[in-house]
Amino acid sequence: MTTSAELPAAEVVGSAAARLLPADTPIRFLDHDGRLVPDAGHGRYAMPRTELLTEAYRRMVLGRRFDAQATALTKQGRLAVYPSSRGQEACQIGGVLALRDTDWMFPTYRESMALVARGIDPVQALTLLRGDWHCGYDPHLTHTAPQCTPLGTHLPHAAGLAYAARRRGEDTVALAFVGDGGTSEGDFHEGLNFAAVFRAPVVFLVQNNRYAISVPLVKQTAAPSLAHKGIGYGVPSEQVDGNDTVAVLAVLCAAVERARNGHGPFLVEAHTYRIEPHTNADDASRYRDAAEVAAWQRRDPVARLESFLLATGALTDEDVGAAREHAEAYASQLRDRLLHDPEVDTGQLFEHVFAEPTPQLREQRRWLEEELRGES
Amino acid sequence: MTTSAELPAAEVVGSAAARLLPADTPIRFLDHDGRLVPDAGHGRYAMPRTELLTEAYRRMVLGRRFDAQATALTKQGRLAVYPSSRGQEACQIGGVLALRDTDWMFPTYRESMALVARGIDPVQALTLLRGDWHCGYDPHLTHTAPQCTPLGTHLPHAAGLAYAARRRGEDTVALAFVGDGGTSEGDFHEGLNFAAVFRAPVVFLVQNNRYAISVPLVKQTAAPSLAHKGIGYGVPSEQVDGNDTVAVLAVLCAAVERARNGHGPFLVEAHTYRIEPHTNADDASRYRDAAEVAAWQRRDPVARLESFLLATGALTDEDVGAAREHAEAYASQLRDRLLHDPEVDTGQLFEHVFAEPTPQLREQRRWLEEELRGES
Amino acid sequence: MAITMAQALNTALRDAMADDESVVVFGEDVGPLGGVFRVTDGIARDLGDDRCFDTPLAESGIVGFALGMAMNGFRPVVEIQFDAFAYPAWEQLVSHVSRMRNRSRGAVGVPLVVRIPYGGGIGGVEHHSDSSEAYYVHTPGLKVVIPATVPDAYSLLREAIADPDPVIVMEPKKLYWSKADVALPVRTAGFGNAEVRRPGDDVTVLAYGAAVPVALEAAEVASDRGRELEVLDVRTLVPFDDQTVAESVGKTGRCVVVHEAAGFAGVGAEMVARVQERCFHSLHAPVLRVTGFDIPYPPPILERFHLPNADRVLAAIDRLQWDDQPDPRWLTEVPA
Amino acid sequence: MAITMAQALNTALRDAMADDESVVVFGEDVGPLGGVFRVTDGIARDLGDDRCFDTPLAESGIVGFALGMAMNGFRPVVEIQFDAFAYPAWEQLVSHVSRMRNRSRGAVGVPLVVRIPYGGGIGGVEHHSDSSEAYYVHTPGLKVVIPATVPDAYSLLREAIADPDPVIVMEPKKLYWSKADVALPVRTAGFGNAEVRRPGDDVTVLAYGAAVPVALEAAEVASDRGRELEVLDVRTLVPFDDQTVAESVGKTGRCVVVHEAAGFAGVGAEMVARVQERCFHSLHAPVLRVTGFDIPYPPPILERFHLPNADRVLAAIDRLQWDDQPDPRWLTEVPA
Ligand SMILES: Cc1ncc(C[n+]2csc(CCOP(=O)(O)OP(=O)(O)O)c2C)c(N)n1
Ligand SMILES: Cc1ncc(C[n+]2csc(CCOP(=O)(O)OP(=O)(O)O)c2C)c(N)n1
Ligand SMILES: [Mg+2]
Ligand SMILES: [Mg+2]
Repeated sequence: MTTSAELPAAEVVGSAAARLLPADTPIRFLDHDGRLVPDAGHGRYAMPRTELLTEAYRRMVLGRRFDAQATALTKQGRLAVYPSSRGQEACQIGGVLALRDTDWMFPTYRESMALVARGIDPVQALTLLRGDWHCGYDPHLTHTAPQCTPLGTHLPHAAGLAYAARRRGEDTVALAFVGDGGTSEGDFHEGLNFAAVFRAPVVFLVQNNRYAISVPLVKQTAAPSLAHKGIGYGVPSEQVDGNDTVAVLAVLCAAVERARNGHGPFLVEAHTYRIEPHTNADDASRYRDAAEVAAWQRRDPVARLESFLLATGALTDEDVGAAREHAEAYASQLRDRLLHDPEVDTGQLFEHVFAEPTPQLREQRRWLEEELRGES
Repeated sequence: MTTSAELPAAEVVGSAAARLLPADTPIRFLDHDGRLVPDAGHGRYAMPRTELLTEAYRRMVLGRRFDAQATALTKQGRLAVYPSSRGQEACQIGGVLALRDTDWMFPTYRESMALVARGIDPVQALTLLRGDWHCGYDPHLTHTAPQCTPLGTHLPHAAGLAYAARRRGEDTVALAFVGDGGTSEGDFHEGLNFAAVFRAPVVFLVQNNRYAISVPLVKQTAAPSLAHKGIGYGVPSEQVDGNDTVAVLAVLCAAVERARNGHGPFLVEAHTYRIEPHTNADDASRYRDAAEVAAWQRRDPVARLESFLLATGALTDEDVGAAREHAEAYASQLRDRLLHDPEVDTGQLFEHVFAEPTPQLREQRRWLEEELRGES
Repeated sequence: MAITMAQALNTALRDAMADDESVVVFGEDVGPLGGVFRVTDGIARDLGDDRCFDTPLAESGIVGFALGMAMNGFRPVVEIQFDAFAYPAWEQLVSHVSRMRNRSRGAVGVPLVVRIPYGGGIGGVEHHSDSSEAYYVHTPGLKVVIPATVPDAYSLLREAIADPDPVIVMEPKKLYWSKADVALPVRTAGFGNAEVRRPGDDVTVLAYGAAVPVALEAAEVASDRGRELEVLDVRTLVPFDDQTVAESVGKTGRCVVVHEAAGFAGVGAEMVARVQERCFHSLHAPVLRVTGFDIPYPPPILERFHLPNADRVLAAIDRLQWDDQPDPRWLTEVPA
Repeated sequence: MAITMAQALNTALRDAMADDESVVVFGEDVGPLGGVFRVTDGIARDLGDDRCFDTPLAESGIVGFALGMAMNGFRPVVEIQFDAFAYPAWEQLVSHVSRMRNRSRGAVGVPLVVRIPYGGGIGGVEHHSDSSEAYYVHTPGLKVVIPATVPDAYSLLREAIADPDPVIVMEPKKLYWSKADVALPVRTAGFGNAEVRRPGDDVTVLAYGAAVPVALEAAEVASDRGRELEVLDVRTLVPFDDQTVAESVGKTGRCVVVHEAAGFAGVGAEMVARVQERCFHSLHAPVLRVTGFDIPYPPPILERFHLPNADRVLAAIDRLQWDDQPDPRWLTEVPA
């Protein structure tokens, strides 16, 4: 029998608040020009290892190039739609590098860059957006859930999957991406609450890129920050400069470590900005000024990290050149591969609805096959 | 064009947190024996007017008697089901008395006591639970929404309705009841967020009675308190001793006043206890100890207020006697009225589905009428 | 001047808002952006951003908030961005919007319109092409209307906004850019009236939304081949026009139902059931359905294999036992 | 020894959990309380509170969390407390549970069972008596099964748990306390097999769940009056057993479909559509439906007027044009 009927003591509540609330300002290591700020990491987060930062840099260069290529391919009609994450490289790659390969990632439609940064084949990563199939990679092999479109709905999945792993005694962590807009959905609430109650090792990474399509943050929430949502679930939280790769990695690594060690979920809000329109189909001039975009472009995460790493000597000009070359080669290979039309296999329509198609599905498949035979 | 793309300053965030978080301990005026506590109202809330307290007392006596009568009638098969709010009188009546008649109340199935305390005819109040119809009173005449069963779903309604009133320049406030369990639903999240973003004058009153049917609070949330959910929406919040009528009224009146003056929504968590099983159909012995119930019975809100008001002289023994007599008369009248079986009107099945029944509904109504004619 | 269906809807909103102060339009991205399909283009600017505004990204909240406003004197018209994103609002729609009037014995009406762009054929990725009308149609207390023409888009939306009850307006995405020469305002037949889009004596084809042009295309071809299809645009699924349908099938004796949604327990099943109930003795052949397969909506490159098209309608018509010899397909399922 | 359907379900859960460590049971109040219908009675105590546990009160969360576990090696069996409380989980069910396997080209299966007590007849107040099966049945990727007997309750639930795909098990509340003498474990026919509950030559009656006893009661009376009804318990709505149904109707030539849910676009419509497609030339009369009205589920004192009963089934059977004279009811709708 439970006796949870008593109120918690004041000290417990007060110290919980201190433990659970984010810092008043986003955690930052680098200023907009890539110089170390005086109070780096607010004194609470350790500077990530240099190799992690240089690796992040390389993948960000690759990621950005990939993203530009995907945008270009979309203009050429090679993708059905493409939501760019240009400007969000620190979050995309930070999210990936905070994880081990055996950890699970739960991306949204915006995380194509994170997918390729995770090593997923870029054509498989773009399957959804190419319109070829709903997901092109094997979630189990890649430890990456299919990109989620219905906003916030994947957060309970991440909680369940991470809890399942923990029940088996594995130390797997799940990292789930979600947008600022996505935090308004009921499933955000339920996902965080489930993760907290079941102490599921999940890191929730809110990429607050200031817009949900055209809707600016101020119409989305009246909260002091999105990270302040954590305390309502007993989930510790942090806000971080989302264009500062060092800060993003520092905070995410700490959060992942914490989750891995059995201390439950963590909520990170990364303040960043969506440089491109929502997707190629969007017309951002209808709802935001070019000046605003320009201001954020000056906070470019790639340039910022590059300056820092060059200044510290962790990176040389040659390294920078090599990273860019590699990215170019990657992009041109991708372009070539996407110049072919994908193969059309109508059998797939019926094949995966159930493990075994029902008699009705078999019948419908037969009808289509007959029809196609008639056509040809 | 909006320029919400900047981060808020540290001071703003820090002071917001201070403004939005609840006190570390529940606001209280009276101890369990009805004596004024030293730090009454945490120095932040004013003692409500004496007449309000004596009025609350009278309605609590009535409410409790009503509740007991409803429980008894259920045992006699006169109600389909009855969820008692015994022990929650301070919240039930506090919620009502904090409002003007023109303010709207959004009750759940548990708020029968609040309904009658609002002056709704008790037979109309019990229509749902009697199984006679889904709602027995006119929501517009009573400014009281139908009792809501799907948990949390009425919170967006309260936000919309209150926002609508405010748009017309009315100073109406809406007060919505919700349980501790209900706070886990997605609609709690969306309701609070909408209220905050639209600055809707809604007071959300969480009656944390420690259980959602059999599920204790500890399985519901890991938050330091349910009131801590407010900050995630930018909604100021407070926790209050929900068995201390003085405290409940002090906090709710302040919250209602605030909302009325255009300062937007407020979240109150009232710590209380469900003395009876979830409903008559529930077997609470399966999940909680009698000792736990007994401990909470010693914090009885009615006795507590009574002691206080007698001690301050606001209430005399005669007043107490009169209140009880009135409640007895009320209860016996209710019992008499519920001894008749409700009238059966099958036309109602079809009448209110749409303002004008469709041809199909008219046809179905005709079928039933023919069938019934054939029967008789 | 030729205008698109999207423009007709836009004008309907504007006209309704001009006529009635209590009409408000809200949802995701309907303000400055004008909606992802631009149906609310310019409305916030021209009529005020208190009349047409963006909300937080939460469909249950949108519909629940709208219900609260509808309970208190407003006539909200909310936009759901894509059909599948109405699913988070499901509980609000089924447990509240559809029931509030009934629950309150008529005291609380819900004059609320939920606009849902539905259906495929636009190359949308997952969750952007569902046809979910059957779910709403099966829910007592909801009216469900689906325009297939530009004038109907205007008129049905105006009528939906004026209606005292909640109306789900399913807007065929594929037809948003279809054009017609029409002077607005225009009023077409009211709810509960199917429209004969093309008269014919041989087969009745029942369709709605994006399936109507498909049916008309089939009718064109069939006519060349000597069979005259009577194409009925059902227009309003709830309330349903039994009379026009029965009259037509009574005349033709054959019927095919076309829609894009999965067939199993789709709206087409209801139409078949009603037709065979009412016209049993007129029918020369079973009522056939041409629908989407019973599969999740496919990705863009496969959608053309899923969507009903004129050829499939024609094939179904060929199977209507014209020589009164049972089609072997039916016999294979029936024991000897 | 006679056991109730609730007990059979309880045993099915226990047996499945004993057989397979990966089976976990969770939901609202399923732990110490044993569920409001006591279907999980004693399971947490006997099998461990990590195998059977309470969750926060949030159905979307429950189903989404279960999906996450199912993606990672578990076989969750979640309980929804009452049918209407599955609505908040709608998006998870339609957009994810039903599609995950398809989305991932078969890489991620979802061996998940959602138990939903459904239907009325138990005097439940609003939202406690919905029959929502049509919504699930129309959703590709979900299997939907409904036991009507005690052995089927055990067997269908066991099969659902063993199934590699998501299965919605709709449990007729009204039959939870129905009893039968049955030794568990028992295995009845697998998914996709309708069961002839009573043979007869004159009319096929298709029913499922709580409508099955209604149909059997009608059959009893009809037999006294000289008409033999063949009562088919459909059992699994998805996958549907076309063959048994068509065989029966091919034999009887008449068919009535019975269910409790609202008729309009209900599962009955699909059955009618399928029967008339497959058995057109065998039918002597239209296929009729006996269903709930197209109204929100009524309050307790009115529910008996809404629910299908034996009398209504018999009345429908009387209308099956036994003298091959068209029933005037059908003719009124059809033009002269
Ligand atoms: C449940 C749901 N509603 C609506 C949409 C349509 N939609 C797609 S992206 C988007 C904006 C999302 O904004 P945010 O969460 O901030 O993520 P971002 O796109 O900025 O990365 C909307 C409204 C959706 N995908 N899912
Ligand atoms: C959406 C939904 N899910 C489940 C239920 C079934 N149910 C009725 S009351 C209840 C517990 C509610 O607990 P709480 O919110 O704490 O309110 P209390 O009953 O304690 O007043 C549950 C699970 C419901 N009414 N609505
Ligand atoms: Mg965003
Ligand atoms: Mg409670």
